[in-house]
Amino acid sequence: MTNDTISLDQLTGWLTRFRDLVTEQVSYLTELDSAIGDADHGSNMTRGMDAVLEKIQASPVVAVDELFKGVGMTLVTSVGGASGPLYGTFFLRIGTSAGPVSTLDAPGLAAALRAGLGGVVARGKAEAGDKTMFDVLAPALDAFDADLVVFSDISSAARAAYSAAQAGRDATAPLIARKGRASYLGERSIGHIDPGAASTSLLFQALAEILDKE
Amino acid sequence: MTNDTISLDQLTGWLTRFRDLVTEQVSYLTELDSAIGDADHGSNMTRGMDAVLEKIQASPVVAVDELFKGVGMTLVTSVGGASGPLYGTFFLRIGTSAGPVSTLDAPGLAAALRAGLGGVVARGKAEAGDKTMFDVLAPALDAFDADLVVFSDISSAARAAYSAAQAGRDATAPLIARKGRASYLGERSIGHIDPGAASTSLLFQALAEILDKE
Amino acid sequence: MKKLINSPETVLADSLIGVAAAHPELRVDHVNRIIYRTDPTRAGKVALLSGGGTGHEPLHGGFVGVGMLDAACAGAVFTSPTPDQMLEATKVVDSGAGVLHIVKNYTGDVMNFEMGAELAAAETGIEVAVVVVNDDVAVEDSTFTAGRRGVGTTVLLEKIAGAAAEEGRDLAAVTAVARQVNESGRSMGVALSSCTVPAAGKPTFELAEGEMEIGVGIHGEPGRRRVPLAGAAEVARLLVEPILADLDFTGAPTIVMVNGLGGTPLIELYVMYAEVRKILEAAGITVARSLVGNYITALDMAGCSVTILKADEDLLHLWDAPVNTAGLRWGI
Amino acid sequence: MKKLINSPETVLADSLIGVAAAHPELRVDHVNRIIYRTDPTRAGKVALLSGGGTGHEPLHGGFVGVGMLDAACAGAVFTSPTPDQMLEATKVVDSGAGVLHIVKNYTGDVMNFEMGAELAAAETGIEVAVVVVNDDVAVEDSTFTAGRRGVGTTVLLEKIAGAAAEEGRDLAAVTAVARQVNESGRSMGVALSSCTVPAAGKPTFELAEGEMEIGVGIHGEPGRRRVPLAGAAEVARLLVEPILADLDFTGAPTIVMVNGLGGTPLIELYVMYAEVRKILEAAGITVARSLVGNYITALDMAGCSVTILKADEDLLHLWDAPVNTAGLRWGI
Ligand SMILES: Nc1ncnc2c1ncn2[C@@H]1O[C@H](COP(=O)(O)OP(=O)(O)O)[C@@H](O)[C@H]1O
Ligand SMILES: Nc1ncnc2c1ncn2[C@@H]1O[C@H](COP(=O)(O)OP(=O)(O)O)[C@@H](O)[C@H]1O
Ligand SMILES: [Mg+2]
Ligand SMILES: [Mg+2]
Ligand SMILES: [Mg+2]
Ligand SMILES: [Mg+2]
Repeated sequence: MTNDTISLDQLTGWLTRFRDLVTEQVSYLTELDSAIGDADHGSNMTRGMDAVLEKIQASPVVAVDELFKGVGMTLVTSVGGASGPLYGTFFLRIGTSAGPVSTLDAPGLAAALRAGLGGVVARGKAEAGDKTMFDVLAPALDAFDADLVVFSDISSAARAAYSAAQAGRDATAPLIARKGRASYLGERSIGHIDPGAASTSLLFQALAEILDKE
Repeated sequence: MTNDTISLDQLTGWLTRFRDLVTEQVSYLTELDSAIGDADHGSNMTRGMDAVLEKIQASPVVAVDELFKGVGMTLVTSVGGASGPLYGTFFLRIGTSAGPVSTLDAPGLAAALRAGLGGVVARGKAEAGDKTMFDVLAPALDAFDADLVVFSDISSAARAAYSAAQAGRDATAPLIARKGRASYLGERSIGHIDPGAASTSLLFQALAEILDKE
Repeated sequence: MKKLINSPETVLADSLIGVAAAHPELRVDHVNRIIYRTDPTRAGKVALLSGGGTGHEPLHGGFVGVGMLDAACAGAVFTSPTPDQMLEATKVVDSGAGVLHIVKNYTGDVMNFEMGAELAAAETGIEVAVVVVNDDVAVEDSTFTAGRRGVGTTVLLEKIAGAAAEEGRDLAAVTAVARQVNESGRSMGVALSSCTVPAAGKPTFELAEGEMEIGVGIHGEPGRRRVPLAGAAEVARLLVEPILADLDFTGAPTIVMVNGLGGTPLIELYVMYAEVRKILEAAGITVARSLVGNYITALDMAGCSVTILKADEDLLHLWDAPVNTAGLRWGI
Repeated sequence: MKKLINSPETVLADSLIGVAAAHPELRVDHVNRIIYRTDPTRAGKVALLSGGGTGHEPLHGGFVGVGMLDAACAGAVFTSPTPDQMLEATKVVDSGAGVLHIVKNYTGDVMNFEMGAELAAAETGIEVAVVVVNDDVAVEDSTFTAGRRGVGTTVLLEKIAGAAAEEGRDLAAVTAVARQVNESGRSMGVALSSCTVPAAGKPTFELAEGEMEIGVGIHGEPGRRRVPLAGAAEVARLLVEPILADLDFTGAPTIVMVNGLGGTPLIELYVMYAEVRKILEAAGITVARSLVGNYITALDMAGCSVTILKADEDLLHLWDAPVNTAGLRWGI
């Protein structure tokens, strides 16, 4: 079975699953941040995603842009740190790109995600190899697009994105951090996976899982 | 061989040996004070006795009263805490009792030590069973006197005093402290040897050893 | 983890209740987690706003008051506050003369303050100026990194810029003074232990008995290198030398701070101060003012930092001006 | 042991060098280890002298200055100073109006101050009065023990008696105020960790991860009992209830201090203060003044103490009077 679109419900499911995954992995994310940061990435992400789910449950939405603008603003106003503005801007831009629709087709989702990445870059100025969430987001979106060209299946594209995300996450380990808190460590950042890269990989895991359900 | 007197040199040797013993046992004394006090008895005693030996070496004396008044004043002005005034007064009173002599006979030493005990009591108001250095000093002096009556030998009396001192020291363990810092612990002071009792027992060990040398 | 808290989730809210109860001269907005002076900003006075993650107390909330900050936004532990907090505080403290945002140079802090300023620009006509503090010589300053962290100089900057604002200088002048302080201040820190973030529940890193971390910041993050523990004189040398190598402090009066990171007793800070002074004296550097104590901390981290500020007559005059905050108070 | 010191033997001397360097308004006698105000006691002003073992900083040296102490004698770590120090300081600070000795109730402190006063009486005509602080409700007060320890109330007493002296009250009146404070103040402390005496090199006692000591003093000594670690609300209850059971604080304004023992971050002290206030409110007790911070510490011990002082108009007036010391400063 191939899928062409992702519904508002599935997008909500994506966010819910992401919340569950960061909650499951909260200690792992904090552990990664302890090694090269300040030991708060796990609690930052769970605090933010808990707030997102609370907001979604409290005020149901009818359009994709409404959903993601709400998610983005909630993250911006509840997380703080580096991940708050970055994840927040990511979702805000997804909302703007998607527009007032109730489903997204595969190219629409691809465009929205890429707009999100653009937001992350606009905010954080990260480049490839800086050892940040960029190093997961960028290859994951490239894989999503490439898979889509070949198979025209949104689930398959999401699985491809998740694979690339995992590879991107693991590939942050040997890098010297050049952005964010880990950059203070210089060479001592080598050998550790970037915490934001790890949480972003969970974001693609959530997307792949939710689309596989159908 | 029996001995009747203790010379100024031997008295100096006593103090030197006491300094060496508290230095050897510094961790033990502090350990005891950690359990029921504030972990400074070892350093208090070594600081004081180091100052005493320095003073003795710097300004040689010709009379017993001069020696012990100097020792007492040095302890009073270099130790602080509870042990400073108590050991200080002990030696000050020994000096006063001994007078400007160059040797002490056995009864003279007994009287001087008892005057020292009187000073400790005047300062600290301790009674038998309060779990303090009194519980070593008092039985040690009683044993000294009793042995002297029987054997008329100052070395033998010192050995008897040391035996009684050790017993007195060990007998402080089951007591509830009623004086000094350990009294704050109430029943929790039970089961621990009093640090001042332990250092006072070293004082009699030093005396016995120095008199045995002849 | 051993902490006097009710739970990691409530530690910030609970502590703000305590701050409000202890300091009638402060007003706490518990919803937005902002600490204000009780009296509104005097008309015409430039307002000073700072903020950052919780865990550095007394910074910043303890520096709100006459002669220093007008408000401080509190984030979660070691996490910068959010743009909506900065927006709200900016609106409340502005008296028409503009608001200076004092931001420590961390990616999170910079981005959140930036977004707060963007929101303020979009929503209000309030003039906002920004100074980003980046004084930590432990971090290599390079265009390929996030740059140097903002640490000890932040305290001196908030005091001095606060005095300039209190004197009635305008936003441009207050900002210029703040920039001058940032450009003239350098810091370096050492940790004897890590610290425990409440939500993490265990120390951020482990240090063996005979080790210390040189070049730590104020977030319990690992530093530049781990070296064998040394005596105070040697530790002072390891902290002061990189500072002196980075900026020439001769020929001007300096303000020197030995700052405790939270878990180190005052007596040790004075021992360190004595050693720092010896080194500065030998290097021909004049110490005009001193500050020894816990001013910018990293929870319960054991260790200290040294900050040296190259001052001039104006900065000394502003330093000496009256200040009345929970964390720093004199002349008033 | 991890400490920023050169050696256990030199820690006191080194820290006094740091104090002298950091505080031009203080004069340090390094031979006798006494911290004085730089200006001699004003003619006719009663002089206040205190002192004690090192390791409780800012107490007492940090409280020397206008409106508080005239001098503080420093002993070795956790060891009271010696009689010759008290004699010397008494002679230096007396301006003819007499000297009040403020002594915390520990056998060593009491005996050494006593001998100091005896020497002063023998050598000089200086009038010396003594107040012995014994406010720790953790200790059973009985004629069969050394009595209660002097802890947190010492800080409030030094402030209030200092103001009375500064106002020009005579020795009898200043002593009466000091006694009133002691009789009206009660404290109780808790430790989450022990502390490490430099010369001992390891913690005085060990506390397991899930345990705390209730009823500790300020010398790293074990407390009354060891109980499972609890949240801030419950810890506050364990500290405040024995205090309220010991003295009736209703119907009078109180001064409340939440004091850190050295290793506990300020944020936790504010959390504790919030909980203490809730309990006092529920008990109908009026809090007129608050103090939250590290004022009387036990080296690096983690934990805190609560002190409640039943005040009246006069004590509040004296509390509010200007004070200018390294550790406590306002109004001046
Ligand atoms: N400039 C940046 N661009 C992109 N991502 C960044 C940047 N700076 C930091 N990050 C990401 O943020 C993560 C850290 O997030 P978090 O720990 O929540 O915030 P903080 O670093 O403020 O404590 C890093 O692991 C990294 O992936
Ligand atoms: N009132 C007293 N009378 C006699 N001995 C006492 C009294 N109080 C304390 N001591 C002795 O002093 C010892 C403690 O000495 P030390 O640890 O050096 O001083 P501090 O208790 O001031 O730390 C106790 O073990 C006890 O033997
Ligand atoms: Mg982080
Ligand atoms: Mg002791
Ligand atoms: Mg953070
Ligand atoms: Mg002691």
